[in-house]
Amino acid sequence: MEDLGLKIFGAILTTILGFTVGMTYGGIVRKLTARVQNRYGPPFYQNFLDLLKLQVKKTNIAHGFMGHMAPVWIIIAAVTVLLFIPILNGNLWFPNMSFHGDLIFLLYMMVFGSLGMALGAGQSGNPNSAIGVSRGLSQMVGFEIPFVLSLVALMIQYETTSVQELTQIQHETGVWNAISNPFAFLAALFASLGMFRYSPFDIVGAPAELASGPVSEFGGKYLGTMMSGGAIFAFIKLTLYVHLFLGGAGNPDNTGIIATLLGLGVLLIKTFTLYMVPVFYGWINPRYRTEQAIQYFWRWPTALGIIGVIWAVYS
Amino acid sequence: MTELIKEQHLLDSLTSAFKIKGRVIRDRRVEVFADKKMVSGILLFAKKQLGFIHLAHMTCIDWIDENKFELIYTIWSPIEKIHLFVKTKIERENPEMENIDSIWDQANTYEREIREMFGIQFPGLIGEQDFALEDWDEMPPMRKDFDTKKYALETYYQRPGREDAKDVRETISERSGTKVPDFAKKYSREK
Amino acid sequence: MIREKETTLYLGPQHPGITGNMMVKLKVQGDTVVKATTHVGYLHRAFEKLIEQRNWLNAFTLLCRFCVPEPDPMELTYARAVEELDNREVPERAQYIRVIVMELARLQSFMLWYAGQAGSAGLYTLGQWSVGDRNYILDLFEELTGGRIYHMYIWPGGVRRDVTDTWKDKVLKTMDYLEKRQDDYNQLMFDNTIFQKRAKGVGIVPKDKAIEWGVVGPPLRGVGIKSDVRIDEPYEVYDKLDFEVPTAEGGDIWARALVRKEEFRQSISIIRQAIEKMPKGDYYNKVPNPMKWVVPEGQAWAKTESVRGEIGFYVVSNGTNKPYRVHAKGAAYTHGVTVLEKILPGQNIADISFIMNSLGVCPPEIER
Amino acid sequence: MINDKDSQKIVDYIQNFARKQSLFVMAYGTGCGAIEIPATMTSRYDAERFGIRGAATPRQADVLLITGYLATKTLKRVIRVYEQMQEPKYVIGFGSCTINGGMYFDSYNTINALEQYIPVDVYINGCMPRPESVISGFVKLQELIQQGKADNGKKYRENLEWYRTNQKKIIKNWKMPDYNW
Repeated sequence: MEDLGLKIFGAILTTILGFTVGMTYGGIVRKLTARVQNRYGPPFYQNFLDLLKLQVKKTNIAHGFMGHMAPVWIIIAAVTVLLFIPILNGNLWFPNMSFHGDLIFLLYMMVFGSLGMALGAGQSGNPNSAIGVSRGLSQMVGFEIPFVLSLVALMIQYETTSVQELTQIQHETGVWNAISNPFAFLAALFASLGMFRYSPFDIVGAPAELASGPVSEFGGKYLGTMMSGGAIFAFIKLTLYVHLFLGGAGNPDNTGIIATLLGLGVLLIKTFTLYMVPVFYGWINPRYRTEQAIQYFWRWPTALGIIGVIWAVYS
Repeated sequence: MTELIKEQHLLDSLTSAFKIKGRVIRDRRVEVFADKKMVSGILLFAKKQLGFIHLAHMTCIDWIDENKFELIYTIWSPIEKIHLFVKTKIERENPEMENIDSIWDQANTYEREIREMFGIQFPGLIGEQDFALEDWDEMPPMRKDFDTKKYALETYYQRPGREDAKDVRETISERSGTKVPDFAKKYSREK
Repeated sequence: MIREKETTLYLGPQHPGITGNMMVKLKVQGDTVVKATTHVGYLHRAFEKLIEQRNWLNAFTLLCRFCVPEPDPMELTYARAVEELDNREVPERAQYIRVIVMELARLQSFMLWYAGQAGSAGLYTLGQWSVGDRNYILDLFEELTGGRIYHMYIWPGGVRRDVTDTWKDKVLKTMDYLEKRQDDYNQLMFDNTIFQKRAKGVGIVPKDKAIEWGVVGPPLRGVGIKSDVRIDEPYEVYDKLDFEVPTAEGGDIWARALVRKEEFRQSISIIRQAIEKMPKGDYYNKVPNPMKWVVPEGQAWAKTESVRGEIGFYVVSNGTNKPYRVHAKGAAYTHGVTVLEKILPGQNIADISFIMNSLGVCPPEIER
Repeated sequence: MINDKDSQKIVDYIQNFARKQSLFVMAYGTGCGAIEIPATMTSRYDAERFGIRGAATPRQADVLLITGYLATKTLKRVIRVYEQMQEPKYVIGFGSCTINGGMYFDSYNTINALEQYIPVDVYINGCMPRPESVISGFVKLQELIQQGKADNGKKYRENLEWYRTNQKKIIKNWKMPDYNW
């Protein structure tokens, strides 16, 4: 029973960490963006204020059952996925529900949130939402291919489908997957550009084209919940990438408080650095059209992914 | 006037072809006065034969004293660099004018606006009845006998303090209890 | 082939992508536009009717509000039409000042265009830069005229205030700064492959139809037709200044962007020349008491080149102290209705706002 | 606990603080004042410092900025947008035209006083107001929110009859464009 209690405590801790880090990163990105644009910018905690405001806003609209369910669905998906992501490698405070094959499970679950959004937006009846959803799904078809290819490369390379094990291998050998299979890493990195939906891949909620896309009809608490879900998802993607390619964080042999904090520091540095890639790319690029975005992913990233798979097979 | 040869030549070719009156206003400006029925013919001739391919604008003037509407078509020749004004007057009762959007596609917009603002009908005009206004059931508003101020006063709420059109300086001085400075007095409207 | 369902999509009037308060009703099949109808009138303030109620000079307060991004060409055009009716000479110094003001107005409008064109494609950094830098031009206006956006500076017979030497120095400094900054803008916009992919071959105005549809200004120069009121019918002192009218081939957004990019340079060059050549002398041929000023009977048509194209004013006087009729025709009048309706079918929804920005659709100018 | 007066005060304070620090402005340029909004949002004036940012749809917006004159055709849409917004919502009248009609006081197509048709929290005068005054108007609104005085939506709900009567005087046809979705 003690084990279960620890697990529940760890799950809550993980959720709080994911939420806080995701939101803060968003705020920091807003601030940095403002600096690039010659502005002073909002405070880094602006996103928390926005969220708080959205949560205390009254909401008196109904768009049917899925309209109510979509934000819930998203946040459920986000928290669920988060629990299957190793935050710190083998740390007792952040136990994850790792099992064999969870990489494949994660692949499915990460689409789950978008699916909830799609269903909710579909029911809202706004044509902007509908178009936004169809664009989002098309874009997903685009970036999922290099992403999956890079994961397949890793699976072949180490003959495992567990994120935990992949991290452990990197920890033991001391060689990051980004170095042992650079092609897979690059393919995944390109895919991450699409995943984070910054320019040039912000075609889902492109303001000049679709108002705010799928979330057009969602306001107040709904939007706030979606925002939290989105923040957690951002953290999930970053952490997953760090654990798959960048050696992970944390030391399974030493789980003392100082070592845990140190591991968290390493995690934050790695995730933030990774996060800056799509953000930097977004500052200087305009938006692609949908078909151009798909073309983009199906050329070099996919080719790199295939090379990565071949590399994994023959190395 | 030696320098207006081009303009004079244009006027001659038009007057001889259509037997209409016209004059050269100044350099680059020629106007002809045509009958209502001849307008589209003149425009087509000018476009096809004389190179006036650009419809610069088209407008309507309400001459209420004469009980006429004057329609003005301004066309421009990029080669000769001359503006030609084709002017025609039509009756104010049941006004109707030939539709020229087969000559210039863009005339459609002008005609829709004129139809709405002056109530001139253009048979065969495509496009919704409303152009800028919506659910307008008064007289076409650009006609001279439509009193916009009266309509606005009747329809919209007027904030008190605006009706007397008093000088702002005096209102401020009254409200704040200070005197209007001498230098400002000479601009006063009361004088 | 499966025929996709047609959806009606209302782009506007409340829509962040639309260039002002107007609406484009679209019939959409998938992502492709089948039919587009422009609905205007959301900004109809009855300017032409109101001007008939004001006297000749009071009209200026209304005139500059015809098209918000670029108020000065409106003032100049009307002033020139009134001058023609009144046979009023304009001192040469005033003409130079007018040219400077016009070109400054063009520059600030170009910077709004940079922001709009990039912003509608999702490149927000450039928009923030250029709109931020635009404030420097507005500062110049503020010092000269007292107003940031609306100036009411050009009057029949000249301009309202004289320029000072310090102001001229400031203008020159600002021009140096803008010239440097434009390189940054261009690097961000024109050197970007994604922007090129988005802009090339999109929103094509066919060359043979361009004049027929009433295309003017940069879109017309973008199809390779050299047409500019400043050289076709030189006004003020444009014939004494040395500048080029750039053209580009293709008629797509890319061509129009290239034209505007070069015109930005030309405007800076014109301002420098005008400041250099400006003579000393009178700046205002004073009009009589504006309350009683009577303009002789007649009709006059004047046109001016603005950023969006030619702007024309038809002014009619019946010999009283009020205009009898003023009709304004802006470039957006045809661009926003006829041209937009003709070129939108077949385009992707994603490009509509992009095309509208490129054509310079300015709703207040359409319905007035 | 929650009915306790003091704790309610604390809750209200936090709520109002969040509301005031995060104002999503409806991106609807109803009139010519819209030209100063980009300037207000960009580098020199940077309204995002105050938590002011644009929202693309009425559902997400807190502040409806009426930038200048309202033609009757726009008024109809503005009312619709306003009614779609979620409470608490605020309205800022921007420019002289919203106060008394400004220079369009005798126009047959523009309304003269905005608060006859929708309740207004803050007016910013001037034609057009400079970005500084826009920001000062927003700061004034933030003060009102912190004091809990900005209850625009409530005012509208309570006086709906009166507002409707005024609106119906001008808008003859309430039919909205039909949607097939």
